[in-house]
Amino acid sequence: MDQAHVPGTPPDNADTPLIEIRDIRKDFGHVIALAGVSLVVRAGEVLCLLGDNGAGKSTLIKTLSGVHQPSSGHFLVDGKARHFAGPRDALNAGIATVFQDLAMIPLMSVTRNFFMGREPTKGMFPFRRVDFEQCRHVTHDEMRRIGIDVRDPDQAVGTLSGGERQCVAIARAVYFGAKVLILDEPTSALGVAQTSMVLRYINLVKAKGLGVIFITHNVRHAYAVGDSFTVLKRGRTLGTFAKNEIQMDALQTLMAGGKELQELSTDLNGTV
Amino acid sequence: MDQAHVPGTPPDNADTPLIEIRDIRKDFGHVIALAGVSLVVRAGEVLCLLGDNGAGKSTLIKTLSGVHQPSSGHFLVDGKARHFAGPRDALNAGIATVFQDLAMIPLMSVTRNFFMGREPTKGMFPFRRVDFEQCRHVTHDEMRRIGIDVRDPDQAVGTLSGGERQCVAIARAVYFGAKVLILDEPTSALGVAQTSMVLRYINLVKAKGLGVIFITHNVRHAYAVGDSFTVLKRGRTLGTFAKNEIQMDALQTLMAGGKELQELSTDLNGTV
Amino acid sequence: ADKEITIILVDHGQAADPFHNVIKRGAQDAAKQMGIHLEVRQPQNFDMTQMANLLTAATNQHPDGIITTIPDADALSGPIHAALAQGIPMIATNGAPSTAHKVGITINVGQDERSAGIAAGKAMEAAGGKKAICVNHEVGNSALDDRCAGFAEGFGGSTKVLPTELDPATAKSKIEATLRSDPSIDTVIGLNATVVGETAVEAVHDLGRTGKVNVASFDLSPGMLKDVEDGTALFVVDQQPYLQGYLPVLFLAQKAKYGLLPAGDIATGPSLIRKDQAGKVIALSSQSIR
Amino acid sequence: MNTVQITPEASTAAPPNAPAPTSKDERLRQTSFTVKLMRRPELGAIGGLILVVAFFAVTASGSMFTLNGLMTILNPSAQLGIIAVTAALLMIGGEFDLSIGSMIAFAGLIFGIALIQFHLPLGLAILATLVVAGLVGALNGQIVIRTRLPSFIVTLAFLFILRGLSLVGLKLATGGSTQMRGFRAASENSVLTPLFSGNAFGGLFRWMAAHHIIEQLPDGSPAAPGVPIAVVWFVIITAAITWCLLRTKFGNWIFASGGDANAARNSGVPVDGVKTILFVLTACSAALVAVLTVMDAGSTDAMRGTQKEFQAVIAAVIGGCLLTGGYGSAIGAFFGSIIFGIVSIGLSYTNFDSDWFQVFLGAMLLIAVIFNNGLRRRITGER
Amino acid sequence: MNTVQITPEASTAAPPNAPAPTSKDERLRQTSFTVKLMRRPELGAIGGLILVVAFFAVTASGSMFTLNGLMTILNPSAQLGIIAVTAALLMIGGEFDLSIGSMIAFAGLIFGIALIQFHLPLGLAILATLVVAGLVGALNGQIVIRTRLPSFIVTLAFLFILRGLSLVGLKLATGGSTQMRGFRAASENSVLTPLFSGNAFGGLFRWMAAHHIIEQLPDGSPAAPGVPIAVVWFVIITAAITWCLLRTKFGNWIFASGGDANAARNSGVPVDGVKTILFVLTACSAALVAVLTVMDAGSTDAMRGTQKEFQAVIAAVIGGCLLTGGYGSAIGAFFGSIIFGIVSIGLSYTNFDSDWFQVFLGAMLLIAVIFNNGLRRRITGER
Ligand SMILES: Nc1ncnc2c1ncn2[C@@H]1O[C@H](COP(=O)(O)OP(=O)(O)OP(=O)(O)O)[C@@H](O)[C@H]1O
Ligand SMILES: Nc1ncnc2c1ncn2[C@@H]1O[C@H](COP(=O)(O)OP(=O)(O)OP(=O)(O)O)[C@@H](O)[C@H]1O
Ligand SMILES: [Mg+2]
Ligand SMILES: [Mg+2]
Repeated sequence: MDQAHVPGTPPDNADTPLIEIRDIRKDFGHVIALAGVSLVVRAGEVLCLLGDNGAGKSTLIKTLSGVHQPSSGHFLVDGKARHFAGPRDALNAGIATVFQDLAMIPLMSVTRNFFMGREPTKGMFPFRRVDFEQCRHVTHDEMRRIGIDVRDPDQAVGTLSGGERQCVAIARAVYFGAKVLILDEPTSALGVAQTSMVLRYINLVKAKGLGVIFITHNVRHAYAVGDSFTVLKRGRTLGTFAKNEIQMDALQTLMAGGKELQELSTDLNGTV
Repeated sequence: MDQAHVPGTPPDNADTPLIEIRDIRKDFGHVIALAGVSLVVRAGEVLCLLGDNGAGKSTLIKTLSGVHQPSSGHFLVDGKARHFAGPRDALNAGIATVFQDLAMIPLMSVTRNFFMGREPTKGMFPFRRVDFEQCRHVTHDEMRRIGIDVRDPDQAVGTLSGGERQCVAIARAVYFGAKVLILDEPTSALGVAQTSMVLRYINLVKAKGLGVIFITHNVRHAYAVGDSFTVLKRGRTLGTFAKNEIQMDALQTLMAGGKELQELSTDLNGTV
Repeated sequence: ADKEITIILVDHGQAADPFHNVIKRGAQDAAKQMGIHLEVRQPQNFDMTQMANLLTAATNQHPDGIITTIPDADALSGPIHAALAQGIPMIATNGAPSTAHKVGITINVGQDERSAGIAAGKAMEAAGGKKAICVNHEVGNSALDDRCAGFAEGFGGSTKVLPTELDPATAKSKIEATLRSDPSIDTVIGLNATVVGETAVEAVHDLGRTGKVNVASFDLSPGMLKDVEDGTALFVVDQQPYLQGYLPVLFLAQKAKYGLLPAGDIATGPSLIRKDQAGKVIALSSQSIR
Repeated sequence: MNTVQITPEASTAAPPNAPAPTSKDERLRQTSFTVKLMRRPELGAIGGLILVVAFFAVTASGSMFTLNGLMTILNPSAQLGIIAVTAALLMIGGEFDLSIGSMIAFAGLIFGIALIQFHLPLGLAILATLVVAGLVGALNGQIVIRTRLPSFIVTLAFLFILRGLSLVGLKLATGGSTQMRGFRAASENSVLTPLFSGNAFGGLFRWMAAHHIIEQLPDGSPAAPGVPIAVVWFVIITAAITWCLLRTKFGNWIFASGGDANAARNSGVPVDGVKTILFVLTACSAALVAVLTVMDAGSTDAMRGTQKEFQAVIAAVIGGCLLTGGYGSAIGAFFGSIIFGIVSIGLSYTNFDSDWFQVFLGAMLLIAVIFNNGLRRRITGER
Repeated sequence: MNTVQITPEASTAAPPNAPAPTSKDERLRQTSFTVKLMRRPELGAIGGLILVVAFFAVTASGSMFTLNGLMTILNPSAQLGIIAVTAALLMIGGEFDLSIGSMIAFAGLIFGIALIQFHLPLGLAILATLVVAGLVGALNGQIVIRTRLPSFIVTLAFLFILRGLSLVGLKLATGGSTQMRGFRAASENSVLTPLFSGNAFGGLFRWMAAHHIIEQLPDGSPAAPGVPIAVVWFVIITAAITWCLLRTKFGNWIFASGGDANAARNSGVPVDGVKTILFVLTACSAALVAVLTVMDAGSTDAMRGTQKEFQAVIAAVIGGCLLTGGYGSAIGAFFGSIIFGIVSIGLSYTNFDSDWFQVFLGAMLLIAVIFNNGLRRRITGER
């Protein structure tokens, strides 16, 4: 695997993984969502998290990003055991996440959502204020870069189209950067151009030496950017594979959970 | 085009389209979301509605399903001009829709969401009641058929995974059927197996003689099931093409809005 | 060495109402002096159904006597009859004798709100009033409505009711507004000294019409008495609420101990406190005795 | 609507990796029956009730828990509870009605006018009262729906308007008084009277007293003359509403309308109709309470029902209803009303000084709700 | 946090079909400046204000709109408004505080104890009052956050508790009275007194009266002695809060916390901290109102502030705040308070029979809100 170390942002230690979890369990009341999952995220590497609907991928990354507390298991960041009390802890530890539900406030403007929680300020206390001029500028530019031409950065996020909204969340996470970037089905609602842009972003981010966790149901997308693949099924790890260990077809079969899928697929002219 | 007429459910009249709209406009305050869009949906035909993020696809189908009232334009159902005051009118006219935001109530159970608005009852007034036993059964079966094994049909929809939730909405629309089925990015959050199942559903439904509008960003999916393709861009119709008129590559280029995409695509080994 | 004597007082006024606080104070003082156990029950707002429930709850505890106010004879007659049927001695307080007799209570301590209103109205008329406003802080409370009605009757001239709320700033603004929009008003009567009476004096003062508009009030407060002493207010109508609490407890304690009970009603008011007596009352008023 | 029958073809295509349908899913933990029971929102409120009863069992005089004492507590609880359960229904449907307190006074006035001024028979007078109340409720609902204003502010306006109209109307009808009397005399001879006033099961209680099963007065009559009729109405209405909420189509629509009105509308639920019916229902329940209390007291006045709207919301929230709609239960509101009734009457059985009443009321409510909530969360594992 | 600088490489990859950035987008309709202005939530409330003023200009006596008459209306509006704007802030943040009315009485008590019993200097007494109020606010907030109960029920409990404590405390402090007096005498000599009582700009008004610019009393003093100090506070606080809401980081966090607490938390907004600060702020504003009214009236009593929590919510909702949080403005609440003040005081200037007071109050509120809302909807094209 080629770990492109851009000068200036070397990973803390190339050997210790950025994040390592072992045998994480998560219950919601009587529902067992994760029944023992392990994975490792390294700097400069894209880990694809794959699995069927309801396999527990989102629950897992919510645990990594401090939204849920694991019911049991080990959780190491930079080799040290950590406990996140909330998402803010995870953000401070350098873990930025694009959640599947995007974590946007529908009634607030695109700009305010973009900078929510990390507003740039200007002026001295008590006249310190958010630099909205700059915010609007940055938002407009970042959105254009990802392929969305927002009419008006003051438009409420609730009135954006599904794909536009998703682009705001992705652009935000990429703009603010971190040590680890977690993307939960980031391209699900995106158009063709926007999708290719996001995949490019992933490659760029990886080249900077960040760790990336990329969740997707599209095996082509996964195979295009992933360095290793962890497959979940019904709350358990099915296995982790490096890119050179597995072929796209085999991966697809794993993701769908069985060989009978092949039939379906041929049925539909191999389009899935 | 092969219009498979299943005995017993013939389309009303093979010549008049099920739905025809001409030059529909829709403004939200100062935002122009649709600037004149036309399309035709015929029985036994799958119309793919394609276009970039924010092109106006969801706005258009919300207009068709009575959620929005068009600002101007003509709207014919079975050849007659119609005005829908609300989604209930559209449902009564036989137009069933899976919205991009799914129209689910997070706090309610899967079963209650599945049958919301069309609960089967048993018993006589005043003891007429919903047949929840049957509801649970149907829900469980329909979800299994689409590829989701729900733990408990009484689980709240808000605690389902994104893909599971989307499957509830699709299974619901297909189960209750209609003359026209509208699917707004139905496969965006679905796993491999579920996606192929939904594509099969579309073929089945079409074979029954229903009209289908299918919105997607995945050109392979579109090309696999579509009979004709209408492309929107920035609120306008870019054109409508029958399947035999256009190749997949050309369609993809149209969807992405320009040839430069090719470069990007090759950049990423043709994976998009 | 026998069982402690228990008496329950059910009062329709809220615990925070200064007037009813004086009744409670009188009752508590009597209980202390007589060495008996007293419990006071008050609904949270002017609510006759809740009042009836409190009376029933009191009856259930089989006390040696129940004292009650009777703002609505119809609504309370049921529980009162039930208590009497159980042989619990009862005394009515704070209201008119006729009401008490109607529901079967033979002894009443208090004043008839209507006649108190009439007395105040007559006094204001005598002071030269032609046109009055009656400032009511709780419209719909029938005891207060009776005062206004009585006042109108005794006053003779024209009387308009001004509804306000329990907020001094709002009350003051409303009084000022009314006086300003109709300069012919020359009399203000308040149904409550703290919230209405004192603020009315201030409002008149702010308008620069002290002396031209007569102000008076029902019930006492130290501030209002000070105003009477200073001559900025005419009088306050005193019905001696302390006695309305004190006497019934005294009587019922005697009844429980020795079987003694007075034979008739006791009128505690109305009396008008004017400039000459006001000074002496202030100190007592600030201890919730007057 | 023609249901698409894709069964034969599709069933063969069922995803092959789904395990055969078994009753046990490895992704579920074993749960005991009690836990399953406690997971129902209705039952959360029982915890608070037990706590409150335990508190008073220790601090209050023994006469509180006699049969008679219980009836004294249940009567006001029921009068509050009848509006609390319909208010809970409306809250689940995503709206508020702050005008129900004033509606009690207003309906009392209408009832008085019909019964005393127009000499209508009791049944007709009650019907007239319900109809007028229902119309006001429908008006509330229509304004909320058409203007899309929050129901809080719309019904608040009606809180003032109805209260004011009651005052004006009472004065007009009685010639200047704010109290109206004579309900007892006017309703004495109706066969319907026992349905709306007095006590139910009087015969049973007399029999029990005669056989010394329950306490009797010196004259041999039972200390508790029966179950107050309001309690009977309360139980019946709670049962009916619970059935409606959990078992009927309409109940499903209520949850849907309150959970997300847009989503419900998009799924074909007639949200506006549902909400209008709920407003009518709350107004009618307030009118029923007006009739019951007026017949009970024999009089009405302009302050009747003050703050009842508030207490109804309190009871519903104690019972687990969400203010944001879409979640709650009638049984919860049922227990909430009883908790509220016990706390507010129960303190008069204790030795606490009445000055402390509000402090206790507040503290008890808070503790009961925290307890309810904590219990439910612990049991369902929700965090 | 190290910001990823992907600019050089990525800029070349900007999607090629995006048009060159122009100031005009063909997907936007032209809008006039007025429409842009009216799209601000703050300004919707002006419509209702204009309507209400127009109504009274026609029906009320001319003395209502004299300078003096306006000050009479503004004083209670300001006393309400100070808590209404902070309550609006809290509502935008997604929570309620029903205890602010009782807090006014409670803070008045604390202030009295500090000033009169402990003979603290005015400044220290006010500081002590604010600190105690702030602590109660923080307690409210912590309970809401930790138990995750709706703030409605938690602060409702404190409505009762604080009201009860005020009564008990007053009786203890005064030896049995529910009223505490002597504030004027105790604060007479402080240099801070003019900041919290009396009128501002007295000199200016006297000068204007002397030059016949404004009305004067027979003795030559101005009819309006100045601007009540509460009004000055009101304006300053509204300005500060508006600035905070629209321009600062904290303001953005308030909108986010109220719009969707989970999403905000997941984006790194310290939601719990924001809510706690807001609870402290509302409690402190109630304490400030307590100080102002106590210094104004010279006394405090156990019923102070009754129903103010309710009126504050009304004012905020008239001003366009959503009860569900995430939307609203301080300027809206500002105008809402003034509308409420004008309607409730203004009727005293008209000839309507006072029995109709509540009917008018309700109807005017409803009409004002419908008008506000309709205007905003028409202008923004929102449907
Ligand atoms: N709060 C919760 N309470 C109960 N069950 C939950 C909760 N959250 C998630 N689950 C369950 O846990 C399982 C895993 O959900 P999760 O969202 O992690 O799936 P996923 O792998 O992200 O699926 P998808 O690809 O559809 O997004 C699901 O079956 C879901 O029903
Ligand atoms: N209520 C509204 N108010 C203002 N603008 C709106 C509203 N609804 C949609 N829009 C705008 O209209 C445009 C079209 O939105 P729409 O949701 O139809 O796009 P779409 O084609 O479905 O995109 P996607 O593929 O991302 O789902 C978007 O730019 C959006 O910002
Ligand atoms: Mg997921
Ligand atoms: Mg869309």
